[in-house]
Amino acid sequence: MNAIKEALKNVSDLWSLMVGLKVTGRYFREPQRTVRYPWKALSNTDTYKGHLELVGGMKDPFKPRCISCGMCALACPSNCLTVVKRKAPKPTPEEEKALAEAKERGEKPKDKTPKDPEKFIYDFSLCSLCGTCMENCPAGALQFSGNIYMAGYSRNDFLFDLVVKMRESEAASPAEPAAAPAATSEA
Amino acid sequence: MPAEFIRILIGLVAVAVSVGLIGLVMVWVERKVAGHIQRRPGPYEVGPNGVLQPLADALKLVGKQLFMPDGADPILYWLAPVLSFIPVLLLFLPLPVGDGLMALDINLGLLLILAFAGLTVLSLLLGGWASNNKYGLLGAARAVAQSVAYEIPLLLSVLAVSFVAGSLNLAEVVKGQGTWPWNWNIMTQPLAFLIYIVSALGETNRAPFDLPEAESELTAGFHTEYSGMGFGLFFLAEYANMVVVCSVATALFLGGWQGPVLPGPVWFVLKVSLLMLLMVFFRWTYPRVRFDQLLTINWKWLMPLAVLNLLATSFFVKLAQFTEVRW
Amino acid sequence: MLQNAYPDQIAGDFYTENFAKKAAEGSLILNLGPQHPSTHGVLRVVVELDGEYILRAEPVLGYLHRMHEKMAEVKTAAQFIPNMGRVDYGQALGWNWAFVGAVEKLGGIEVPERAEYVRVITSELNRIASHLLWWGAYLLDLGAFTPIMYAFDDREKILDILQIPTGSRLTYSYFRIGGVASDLNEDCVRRIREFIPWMRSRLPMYKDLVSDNIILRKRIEGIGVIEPDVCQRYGATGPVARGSGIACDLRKTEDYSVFRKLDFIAPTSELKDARGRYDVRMIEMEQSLNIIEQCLDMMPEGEVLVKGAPKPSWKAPKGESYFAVEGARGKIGVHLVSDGGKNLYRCKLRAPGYCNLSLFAEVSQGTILADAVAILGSLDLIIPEIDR
Amino acid sequence: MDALLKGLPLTYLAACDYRKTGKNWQAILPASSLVAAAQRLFKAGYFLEDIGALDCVEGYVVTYHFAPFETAGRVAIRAIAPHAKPVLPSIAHVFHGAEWHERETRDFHGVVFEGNPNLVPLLMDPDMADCFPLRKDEKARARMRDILEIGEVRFCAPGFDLMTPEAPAEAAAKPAGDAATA
Repeated sequence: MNAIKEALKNVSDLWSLMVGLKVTGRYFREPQRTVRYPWKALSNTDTYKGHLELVGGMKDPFKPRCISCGMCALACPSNCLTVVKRKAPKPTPEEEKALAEAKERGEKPKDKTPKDPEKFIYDFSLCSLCGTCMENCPAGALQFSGNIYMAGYSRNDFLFDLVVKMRESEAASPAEPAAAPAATSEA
Repeated sequence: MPAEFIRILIGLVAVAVSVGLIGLVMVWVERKVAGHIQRRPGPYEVGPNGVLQPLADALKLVGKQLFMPDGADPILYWLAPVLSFIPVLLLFLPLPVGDGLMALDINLGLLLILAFAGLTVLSLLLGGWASNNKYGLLGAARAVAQSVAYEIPLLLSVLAVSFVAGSLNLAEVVKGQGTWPWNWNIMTQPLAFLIYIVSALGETNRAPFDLPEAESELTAGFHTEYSGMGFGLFFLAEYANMVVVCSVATALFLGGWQGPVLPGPVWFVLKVSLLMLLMVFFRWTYPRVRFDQLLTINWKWLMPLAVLNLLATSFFVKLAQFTEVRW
Repeated sequence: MLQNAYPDQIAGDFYTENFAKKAAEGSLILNLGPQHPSTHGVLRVVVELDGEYILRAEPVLGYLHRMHEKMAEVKTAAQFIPNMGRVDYGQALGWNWAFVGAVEKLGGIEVPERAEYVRVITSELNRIASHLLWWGAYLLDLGAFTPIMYAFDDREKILDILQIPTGSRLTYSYFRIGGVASDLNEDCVRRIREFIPWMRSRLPMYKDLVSDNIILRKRIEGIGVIEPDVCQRYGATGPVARGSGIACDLRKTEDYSVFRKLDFIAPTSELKDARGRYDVRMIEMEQSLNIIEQCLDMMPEGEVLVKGAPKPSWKAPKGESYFAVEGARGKIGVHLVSDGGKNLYRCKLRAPGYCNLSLFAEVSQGTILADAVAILGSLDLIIPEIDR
Repeated sequence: MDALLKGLPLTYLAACDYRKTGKNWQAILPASSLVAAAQRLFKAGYFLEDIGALDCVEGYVVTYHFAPFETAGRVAIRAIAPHAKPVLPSIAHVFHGAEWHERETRDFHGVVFEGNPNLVPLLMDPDMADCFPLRKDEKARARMRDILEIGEVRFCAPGFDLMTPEAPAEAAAKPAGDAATA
């Protein structure tokens, strides 16, 4: 008796197979969920955090805010940052004179060295995008770019200088053509 | 006899061409349907809606290097894919696509199909055995147990229909049915139809009965080691087998080429495609059964049911003969 | 028979040879993995087969071993957080939490209340994502190809939501010592609120398509029965233990963070088999949605990072601490020892999957190959977590 | 816990603050009573969370964390394996899961567990079986009393002073020295 009951139950359970077919049949008719990617844009890229980039200053958006303090490099868990400070520019004769005068007066000479970094080497292949560098930057000079199209043929393509990157983006930007030559001559 | 010979020759050529074509089309259909079920587009880059994708895949398969694992049996290893493909070509010969449109009009067409269909399992066994791979061996063992088991209910359900029709010639069976669905054998033999479909899934190793190649257990089962066209032939044979079992089902149960308004071959192709689509849907909906369950379904359910069905059918056929009532 | 056919061939590596020493006469030794479709990465299981029946099984680990515990000893505590996202790609935030929790315990750091809620919301979202990943992959193991696509459809929504505060989609390093890196913005909260009813509406479909399916039920019912004493001997936790009827949810028993204030149940199942573990996870997804909903309502305004939160150069004070959270796979424990130096003295990670997998050898004995795959899948294995 | 470990040859037993360090009890046992303690904990419904060694001046301090399933709490059982001959008895026949934890400890610290049924490398490569990544240099080792929680001492075997904090005067005299050795 029990065996028959069980057998009947098995048969009635076969209905679940039809229910499954109904589900797949329904989705077969419904529109697709995939984005045909290269032809259509993705919708979720705006909150993506890509590789690091330098933040420009208030006045000149293409002059890094970075003050070359090296906190980021110290904080980085993967040692992927190297900040190279600028050397003090060679003083002109007039400046030297003024410097000497100031010294005579007992004033402390003002450090004229520009604070922005000479080089800001960033190894994206090591970076784990944790954001520790940004959190520890006293000047707020780092941010994640929204660049999702980072691709390269070799490891070395991911080892780049953020200062150069910034200059490139400046050259690419059409706005303020007058500011561009000034920046390059500075460098 | 020369006329008959030429007919078979033309038939063979047509079959060889159409099997290749069907293979390509089925790959595309399967991938497209699977894609849409899974709410993605499927292939769509190569050609309009990706119709040329199977062709590109076939070219890739042909271009790939064929290699053989160390310690494999070279003769059996290469014989297996060929052996899986050749019998399938023969299976197409007695299929009645339209009225009189068949390559080989013989009285024992059904028997020929069943006999040669049994041969495919040999190729799976050889492929799995000869590739000197443990997964291949397990897959081959599964394939044999499964095919041998499922052939019996398949045979019994087919026999029930041929009892009613009184013939083993597929064309005769089709002619015995009428134009409208209620004249088809499925109305008198629904149980045989169900048994046939389930056994056909088992016989062609289609999901949910794709045990010999269950990739989550046996990586790829019997064809684990095959590359390039070796794999391609197994693949093609699988689709060709599908077409054959669906065609037989159409001829036996769904009235073959018979149907209103449209010409016969169109009806035939339509019905076969519908069955194939059903099989594709099965594959993309259900999980795989376990091996012992597979055999349980066969020996404990399909077999007794098929035997009962056959007994009942023969009883009614005899009864009808005595009372001279056509039913 | 096959392994003896070519005696001049290499018999296998160290583990196969070691395993083969105890092999019975005439049995077949099969390496499932490290590259095998059902092992979700690089797990390797050496099995001894008699036909399709498993006589013995032995998991072989270490293919993804990265020695996180050594890395912890060469970095400061705050610098180690990104590593935690890489331990477990399924539920990275659980590991984030276990580690920062242990450091906070060590340093006696209080976490702002809002940060606690943010942690609960994000890690529960992550738990749902992890269970969806498991669900899809498990069905793939059982031969159903479509469910994983539906699961990923939903999982993508979660990843999109989590991308807003964390910026990443898989390997989050979002929690900070003393809080979290950023607050949930309005857009994020709105999308979570939209997600909850959506996900609830999807669960019946999952039930129709899969849970009730007769083939699936026959595949997982009565398979891989794990008795409670097996859980105790092997230290299995999480859904595996709860599927065996042990009420061991740390969110209930330890009531860390704000879980005491939340109304939810930790489901258990008396079935003890793969079905029990399946059910537990499916109910957990529902419960996680409840938790998230309540948290969104109860979340106070305020800071998400405590004032004076430790900088990367912060030195953990001397002492030791152990902190455990309930991850998607079980008890995630972090044992820290600090000698007051720059780096941690010792960091011991307790991976739940490691203990859950260790019982596989016993449970799989005498089952057939297909069942072993079903059991392996029901343990919800994430290999990077097991190998660490 | 007092009752649970009663009659076992103990070295050190202390109650700890669960809120602060995540454990209620810690006990240091001589290697010989490890298995007996494990058996008692098993009977009391505890499960083994993990085994982790700690390379200290005194030797490898192997910590076994046990926890109950359905309530909060944690017991740390410790045993000290000397550097010269780091051998401890295995508890893998009591808690079967310990097999893997012990193999892991062998991989990382080189502590050998006698009686483990299959003490082969688990996470490390078999070719690197005698490279123990978590062993520390002589100089880098800290003392147990400095890094482990002392707790509220309930029992301390006579002559065992490894966990006794140094006298205040002495401690005040050399905190700088401690930091340096660390």
